[in-house]
Order: sequence, then C-alpha cells, then structure tokens
Amino acid sequence: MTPVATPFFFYLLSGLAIAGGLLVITRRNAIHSALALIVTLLAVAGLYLMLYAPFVAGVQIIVYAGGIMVLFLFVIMLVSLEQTVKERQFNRMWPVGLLAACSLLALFISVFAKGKGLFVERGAQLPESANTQQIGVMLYGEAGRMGQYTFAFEIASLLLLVAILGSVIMAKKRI
Amino acid sequence: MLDSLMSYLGSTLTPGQANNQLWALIYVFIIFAGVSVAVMAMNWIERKALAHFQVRLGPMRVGPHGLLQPIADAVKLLIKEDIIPAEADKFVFWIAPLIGLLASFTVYTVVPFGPSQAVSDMNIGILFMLGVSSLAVLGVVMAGWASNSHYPLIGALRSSAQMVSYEVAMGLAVVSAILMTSLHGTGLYGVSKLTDGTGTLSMIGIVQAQQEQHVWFLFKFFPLGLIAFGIFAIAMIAETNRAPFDLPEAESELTAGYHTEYSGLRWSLFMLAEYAAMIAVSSIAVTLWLGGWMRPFENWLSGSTWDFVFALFPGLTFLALAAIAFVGVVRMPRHSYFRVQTIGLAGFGAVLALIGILLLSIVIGAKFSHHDILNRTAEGLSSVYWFVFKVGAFMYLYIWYRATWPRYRFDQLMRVGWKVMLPISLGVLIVTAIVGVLLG
Amino acid sequence: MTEEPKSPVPPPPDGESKPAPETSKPLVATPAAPSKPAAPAVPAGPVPVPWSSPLAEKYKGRYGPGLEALSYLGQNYLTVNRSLIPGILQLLRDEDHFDYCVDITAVHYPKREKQFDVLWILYSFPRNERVRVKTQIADGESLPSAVPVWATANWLEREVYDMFGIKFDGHPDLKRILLPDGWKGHPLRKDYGILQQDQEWVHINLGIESGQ
Amino acid sequence: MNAEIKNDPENALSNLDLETPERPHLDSNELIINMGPQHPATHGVLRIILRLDGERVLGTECVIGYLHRGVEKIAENRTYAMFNPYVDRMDYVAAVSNGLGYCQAVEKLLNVEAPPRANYIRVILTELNRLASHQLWLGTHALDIGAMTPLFYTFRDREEILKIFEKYCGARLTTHAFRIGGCLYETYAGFEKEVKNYLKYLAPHIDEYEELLTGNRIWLERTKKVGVISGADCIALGVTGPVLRASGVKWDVRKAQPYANYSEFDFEIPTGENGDTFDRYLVRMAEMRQSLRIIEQAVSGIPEGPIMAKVPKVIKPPVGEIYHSIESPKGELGYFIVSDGSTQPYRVRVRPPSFVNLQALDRMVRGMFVADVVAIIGTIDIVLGEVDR
Repeated sequence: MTPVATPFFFYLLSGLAIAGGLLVITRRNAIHSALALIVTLLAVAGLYLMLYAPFVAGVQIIVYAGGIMVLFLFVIMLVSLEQTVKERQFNRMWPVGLLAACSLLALFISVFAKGKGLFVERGAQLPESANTQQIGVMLYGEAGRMGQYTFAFEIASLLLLVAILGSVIMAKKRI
Repeated sequence: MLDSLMSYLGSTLTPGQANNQLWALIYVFIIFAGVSVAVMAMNWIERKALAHFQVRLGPMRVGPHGLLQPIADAVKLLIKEDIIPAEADKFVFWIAPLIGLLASFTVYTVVPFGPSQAVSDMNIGILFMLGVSSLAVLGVVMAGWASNSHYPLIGALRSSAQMVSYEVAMGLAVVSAILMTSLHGTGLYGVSKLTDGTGTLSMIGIVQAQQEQHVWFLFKFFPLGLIAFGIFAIAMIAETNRAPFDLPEAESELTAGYHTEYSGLRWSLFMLAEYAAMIAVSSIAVTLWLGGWMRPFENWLSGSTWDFVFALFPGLTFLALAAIAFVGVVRMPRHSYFRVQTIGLAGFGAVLALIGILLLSIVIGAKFSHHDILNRTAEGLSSVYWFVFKVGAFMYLYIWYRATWPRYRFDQLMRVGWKVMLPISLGVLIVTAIVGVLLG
Repeated sequence: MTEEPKSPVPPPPDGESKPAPETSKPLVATPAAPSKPAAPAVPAGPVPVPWSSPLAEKYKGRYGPGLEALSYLGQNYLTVNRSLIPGILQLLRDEDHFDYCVDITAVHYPKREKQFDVLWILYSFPRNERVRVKTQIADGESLPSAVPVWATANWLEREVYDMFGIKFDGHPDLKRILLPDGWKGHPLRKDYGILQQDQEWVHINLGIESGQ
Repeated sequence: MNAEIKNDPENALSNLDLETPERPHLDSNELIINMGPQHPATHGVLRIILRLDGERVLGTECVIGYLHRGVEKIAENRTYAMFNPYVDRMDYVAAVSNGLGYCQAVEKLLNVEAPPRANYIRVILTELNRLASHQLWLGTHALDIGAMTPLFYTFRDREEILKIFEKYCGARLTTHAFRIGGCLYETYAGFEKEVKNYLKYLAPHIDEYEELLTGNRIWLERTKKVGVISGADCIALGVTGPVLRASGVKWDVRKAQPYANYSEFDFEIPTGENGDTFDRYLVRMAEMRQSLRIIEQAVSGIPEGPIMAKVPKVIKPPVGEIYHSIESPKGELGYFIVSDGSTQPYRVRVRPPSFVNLQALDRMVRGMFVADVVAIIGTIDIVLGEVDR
C-alpha cells in the first residue's frame, strides 16, 4: 500500500492545522474562532489518517468536530457576543501563557536537536485493517486475557459517568 | 490511456483499493452527477406522490405530468436574487451551505453500490460515514447563527440538539449491526460462533459478512436485528430533519427554520444537501441491515437460473417505466396544445426503452458469452440496481411519512430520543452481544 | 350547565299588550307567534316598559332612584347612575350569577350633556337570562374598570377606550387595541367623520400623504 | 446579541404579562420573539409577542388591528340593508352565520318574523356554513401541527358546500345569502336533493378525517394536555363556542336561547371534559356530525310558503336598541343595534367571538412550548377579519 503524495498532504494538513490554530487565538469573534478550531481538528484527523490510524481519525471527526464543536457553538451562540467582541482579549494571565509557550517551544527545539534517536523504534508497521482491531485488543483484551488498558479505560468511563450524573444533578431542579 | 481505463474493468476491487486514481475520479463524477439527478428526481417524485396522497395532481404544467418541473425549479433558483441580510455575518453565511453540501456528498465516497462499485472501501467506512454526516450539523448551526435572526437561530439550535441526540441512538444501533458481522450464524438462530478478527467497520465488508452468513442483518437474531433497524430507521429521519421530526424547518412555528434567510442558489444548496443526506443515511440502512447490493431471496430462490431472472430486473424496470410513459402518450389529449408534450413524453419513453433494452442485452449477452468484462458489468448493474431499489424504497417511506404524520413537539422529540430510543438501542446491543456469545 | 333552565323570572303581572310580551325566554324570537308577521315598521314603535321581576325589585329596593329597570322588546336592562357602577356589577355577578360578561360597549350622543352611554351586556348561565346595565357619563369622565369582576373586560374596555376615548380606572393595561398606539382621535365618536384619519400618523408611519 | 434583555423598555410587555407563574430557576436570558403579523401559523395578520425561557412561553401579548376596517363606523353611514353585505366580511369563513345574526337582529328591532320556509333555508345554509368553517379550521389546525394531508381532504369537501352556496346565491365566500325579513332567493331546483347527497357524501368523510388524526399517537401527544383551560376560566374570560364546550360547559345559544327555528330540531351539544386542544378537536368533530343531523331534519321538513316577510322597502326601525346573538361556528356572535328611527343605524356593535376568545390565548399558552402556541392559536379558531373588524 503506497501512500498517496505524502509530503504534499503532510505539509498541507500541517499548514492548515497551524493556520487554524493561529486563527483560533486571534479572532475576536468567538464563532469564527470555533470555526477555525474545527479546521484544525479536521486537519489533525487527516494527519492521523496519514499515520495509518484511521480509527483515531474517525473518532476525532465524530467526537471533536461533530460532537464537541457543535456543543461549543451551541454555548457561544447562547451567550451574548456583542460584549465579548468589545472586551480586551488578553487579560493578566499573559505572562503565564508566555511561559507555557516558551517551554513548549524549548521542548520542540530540544526534540528537533536530538533528532530521531529520542524515540523508541517501533515494531513492524501494522496493516491498515489490523489497526482498529489492535485498539480493540488493547482496550478490551482478547479471549481470556485482559487488555493492556482495560482497567484505565473502565476507570475513565466510570469517571465520565460520574461527571454526567453530577451535571444532571446540578442542572436539574428536582429529579 | 484506453488500456489503463479498460484494465481496471476486470478488477474486483474498488478504485480506491486498486489505487486507480483515474477510475476513482470517474466514480466520483458519476456519483456526484447521479446523486444530483437523484435529488431532482426525488423532488419530482415527492411532489407527485405527495400530491396523489392529498387528492391533487401536483406539477402538471412544465413538461408532461410536470416531468421538467425540477429543471424549471433549478433554473429559477439559479437566476434568483441572492439575498444576504444586512446584519449577517457574510463569511459564515456564505460558507454554511457549502459545509452542509460537502458533508453530505463526501459521505458517498464509501457508499457501496456494489461489491466494487464504490469510490473506495475504507477500513473505517461506517465510522467515516457517521463522522462526516455529523459534520452537516455544523452547516446548519452556522447558517442559523450567521443569519442574525431569531427564527433561524432557534431552528439551528433545535436541529443541532436534535441531530446530536439522535446520533447517540443511531450510533448504538449501528454498533449492534457491526457486532453481527463478527458473529457467524447461518440464519435466524442458526449455528453461530464468535470469531476473532472477522468483524469489520468497512461498508463493503459488512455486506460481504451478510453474504457469507446468508442472512440480512435485519433478520439476524430475530427480532434483535429488526429492532436495531427500527431504531436506526427512526433516528435517520430525525437526523435528516424530515417529517415527523422536521422541527428545525417547522414552517408553522419557525417559518423555515435555519434557512429562513437564504434564497436562490444558497437555499437550493441546502435542499440539495438535505436530500443527499437522506439518500446517504438510507444507504447506510440498506448496507447495514438490508444486505446492500444483494438481490432479495438469495436463500430461497438460489441457483444460476434465479440469478439470471433477478439480473433481468433492471432492464425490465426501465421497460416498465417506458411502458408507463407510452400509456401516458396514448392518453394525452389529442389537441395541438399538447403536441409538444406528447412528442416529449414519447421521446422520454423511447429513451427509457432504449436503456432497458441495452441493460437486458448486456445481461443476456453476459449469460451466454461469458466475456469477463461483460460479466462484471452485468453483475455490477444488478448490484447497483438492487442497492438503488432498496434506497428508493426508503425514499418512498420518507414521502409517505410526510404525508401521514403530524409533527412532534421539541420536548417530545427529545424524550423519544433519550428515554425511548437510547435505552432500547443499548438493550439491543447488550442482548445481541449476549446472544452471540451464548450461541458461539 | 342546564340547557334550558326554567327561568326564575315569573311573567309580569301587568298585562300590558306590547308587541313582545315578556316570556320566560325573553330573547326567543317567539316562534309560536306567527300571527303578526306583517307588523309594519312604523316609526312610532314600542316604547320601553318598566321591568318588574324579583331581580329588578331587589336592585330597585337597594339603590332606589339611582336605578331604573326597563324592558324593551322583551330585553331587560338597568339604567343606573355612574356612581353605582363597580358595586352593581359586582353584585350582579356574585349574588345573581351573571357570571358571563358578553360585551362592553358604548354609544355616543354628542348633543346630550352626558355624551356617552356605556353598556355591559351580561348573561347568567344558571338563570339563562340576559340583562344590560347602562350608564351615562360625560366626555372626559372615567369609569371604574370591570376587569376584577370579569377577566374578559380587559380587551373589551380597551376597545371602548380605543373607539370612544372613555377611560377605565384600574384597568391593568389601558391602551389602544385595534388602532395603532400613536393614533389621535377616537373613531366611533359621532364627530369623527367616516373619511377622517390621523393624517400626521399616516404620513410619519406609512410615508404617504393620505390613506385615501 | 440574539437575546433582548427583558428590561428593555421599548420591548417590555405589559405589566399584566410580566407576572409569570414561575420564575426560571437559572437566570438565563429571556428571549422575546415576535410572531407575525406575517407568519404562516397566525391565520392572518395576528402579531404575538412571545416572551420565552428557552422554548417555554412565559407570557404573550397579542397585537391586533392590522385588519381593522372600521366595520362599526361604516354601519353608521349605511342604511340597514346596505350594511348587510359588510357583515360577511368579518368572519369570512362563516359569512352566512354573520348575515343570519345581523338580519335577525334588525328583524327583531323591526318586530318582524321571518316566514317558516325562510327559517328552514337559513338553518340549512347556516349549518352548511358551520360545516365549512369547521372543515377549514380542521385543515389549517392539522397543518399547524404538521399534518399536511387533512388540509386537502377538508378543502375537497368544503368545495362542495361552496358550490351549493354558489348555486343558491351566486357567491361562494361572502355570500350575502339572507335579507332582512327572510331570504331573497328561492332554493334552486334540486337543492334538497343536492344537500341530501352532500350529507351522505360527507358523513364517511368525517370518519376519514378522524381516521387520519384521532388515533394518531403524534396527534394525541401534540394535543392532549395542551392549552388547557377550565370551564370557570372560560366563563370569566367570556370564551364561548366549542372552546367553552370542550371545557365541560354545556352551553350553546342554539339550545339555550333558540333563534330561527332551532328549537324544532333534535340535536345534541357535544362537550369535552379536559378543556385541552384534543377535546376541542373532538367537540368540533362531533359538532360537524350534529350539523349533519340538523341539516338532515331541516331538509326533510322544509315547508312550502313565502320566504320573505313583509318588510318595507325603506327600513326604518323605531327608536330603540336591541341585542341579538347567535351561535356562530366560533362562539356567541352578537349584534347590538341602536336605532334612532332613521334609515341608518345609530350604532351597530358586533360582539365578535374570535376577538373575545383570542383573549384567552395568554391563559392557555403560559408554560407551554413555542410549538404549542401555533397549536393553540389554531384550536381557538380565530378569523382575523372578525377579530379586527
């Protein structure tokens, strides 16, 4: 299975993701920011596809672009926008933000400097179709054997359940 | 050039899998044009069928029996003034219909019209379809917000809430169908065994699983498959905002919902997207539960003779349509006013008859000549025909629902979605898993 | 509710032979009396006669000269002083079960000193009987609102205000109802011509010189 | 930007509307939405300002008058006979009822009685008109709730009634069918037969309407417990007609104070129990069947004789005032006429059932959803021509 025009698509998708990310933090209109974020998320989904992780890409589209961003838009639309447009976008937290950005940049530079040797060489590349099954096996295990991440996965789902219950209790006057 | 074109025709892979970009492009064009024509045809059929449900005639003026009405409508919409409200967010207003359209057309990349009649077969086909079709919500939400008007906003909020909530039940119903792909069984409750690594998310793989198991998932683990299908069939109507769940466009409440402020071409893009989405979700239902491109009664009426008989259906259908057109010609009033219409209808009938004869000759030729490409073409035609036939049945159901039912109220819609459909689909999923393991 | 309850009002003792004698059902167009279909419509028609019934007597006894109980063509009405207005309406509803206010309206008599007749047309479900309460007020005078008595009076009083300019004290939201809020003049007054309109309003709001 | 805050003085509702039954738990922005006057579900030019908490209605204010034509003022400048066609323009879907009420009121003032045959013709046409009005109501009401098909069925059947009207008096909608003193036109040849045929034709079709809607689960969910109003509230708000009867008050002017010759016919007053939209629907459906009964009896018993009482050419009623009311398809339609002895009425007051019934809208929609508002407007069955006059 030969990849299709990999360098071109890689740079296109990364460019889109970065441009989208920049737009997210520079737009004053929250809706526009949200739309830019959707572009970023879709571009990232495309990058996943290029990494032969179609399942992750699909989930990225469904959960982030299709689900969470709709909720974002939902919330943004319900709050009054006119004031937020007028407000100053950068508040007093900017030194912290700058610090975080700088350390991230430093991390990137160090990774770039050390080069390929930093990462553990993985095994043979999996065929595309086995990828989804591998995820399943890792999460749920095979017959008679628990998966590598079953426990963590179940804990996470339990946590989410608690979060759902909590939000229901908070939102509902009487149950 | 021609060689490379022809060489693919003998292949049994989709162009995407065969890495044949030229054919992939051709398929994309065929599907795009086909879906657009199907939407126009659906427009005509809906108006006609709805009219006959409601004791009226429907379009009758433009062309014989209004056959050219969709074209007239399209022309009208194209030349209409394109109005953008003064206070609207121009960019978002402009891009919203495109997003909806893109989402509903991109889905067709993985729709398996036949064993190799798809642009590509993705490993995560069904996931891709659900994911991309869920992006259509964004178009609706953006349209509602960008119009800067109350009714579109409420319409957009309604439809996004509706789509997001019904996606949950829909997804769970889909999962139970996917589960069935890995549970081998030969009938309703026939021998079944759990096998590792045979389950699949690929659209073509799902149909192939039904082929191998000799059962449409609709009938598998009766009534589990049927219930899951029912859940999906209801949820897909809600997903596409059609009656009785057409609240986002409830004209008696919200004038036209999220596209109230749209006009002309942009409005028609929304309509195109809506109908394309209807066809797309119907294709999912057909693929998952109704055996996709499989012809009906493959178990009962098996054998090459029956295969041949069923392969004749496409040609016969076109001949039947031609016959109807010719009946129309005969019944057309003998008056000079109707001469053009009569000739037009006769020509239309002749074209249909020609197509029918062509299809029949391909099938009969394939039967007796055993030429590889001819054989494959005949098979492909039969597959596409049965797929389209099943999808068409769903389209008719859409019209039927619209003619019959009043509209749900929003809270009732939500209640049905969360308190009825979700638990049932969850239950079906769990019971399917248990049944599969017990019989395995 | 009973369909055709026996009216508690007995037939009047005095046998004054007026065209429409009071029966137990005063509003029925007397289908059993086809004997005089051709009563010529001479201008000198029937005149109001005193209405005597326990109900009328009761109110006469209570209010004395401020109230007159009359009957015309079988339809009963009470002409009362303006000062009695909130009280008598309340009593009619509470004590005599006139629970349904059919209509509130007014008639303009520009030549009279008290220019307006204001009417409450009432109906009682238990008695199956209609009665009209009528009072006279001068231009500029206001009346107490009947909204606390019958909720339906809300819009009816607004319409009277809109059309005649009669104010109702204590009305929760007295503003114009059929005409636009900024309109000048009250069209059902007799001095308001049929072609007349608020030219200024038309000019400002519709951007034309005149609606005619 | 999309939500106006409630304290905006420009858009503030009346103080009547601000007292809400329940305060929202979370102080979310309340949305003020304007419905109409150009809105498909308001049945004309009704404008409703809705105050919403999400989709729930906190209060409403009706803005009416867009169709105000000053009918009462016109009456003062026309003779009694000349004003007769104007009343058809008020409730234009039940023009015959309007005409009947006006003609009878003037007849009462003149102390004239329409001959029996005229009364029979009047009853037949009025009841046919009631059927037509209810059919139009049913079609549009169902359309508001999203059921398209009943509209076309009812219009198909209503068409036949209009054809009968057209054959009788030449007009279909604003018929001007009656004159003061009786009827101008004798029935056309075959009138009885045609009406009887129509009765036979319609009875199964009413079942057909019911088949489409009555048992439909979505219809039930959309109409049951929606827009509930109690009988006591109805009486306090002056609501009459099917709305009152659906709340359990068995009162119909045709029975309580019979006019024309309704006392001769055997029919029942259908009532509901819950006073919700579904009961109002059932009451109207039952009323259609009762109308069929009345027409059946009237057509069978129609006597021979004159159709016009002796009424002078120039109508000059004696000085006096009269109130006369009939049961129009919408409720109690009353005419209060003051005569000063001249050829023109001194004052004509119309007591419009739609206007008074519309006042109950606010009571009915509080706490309901936006989608219910259209259902409730439909169920009150208003005609804006009559509301605004």
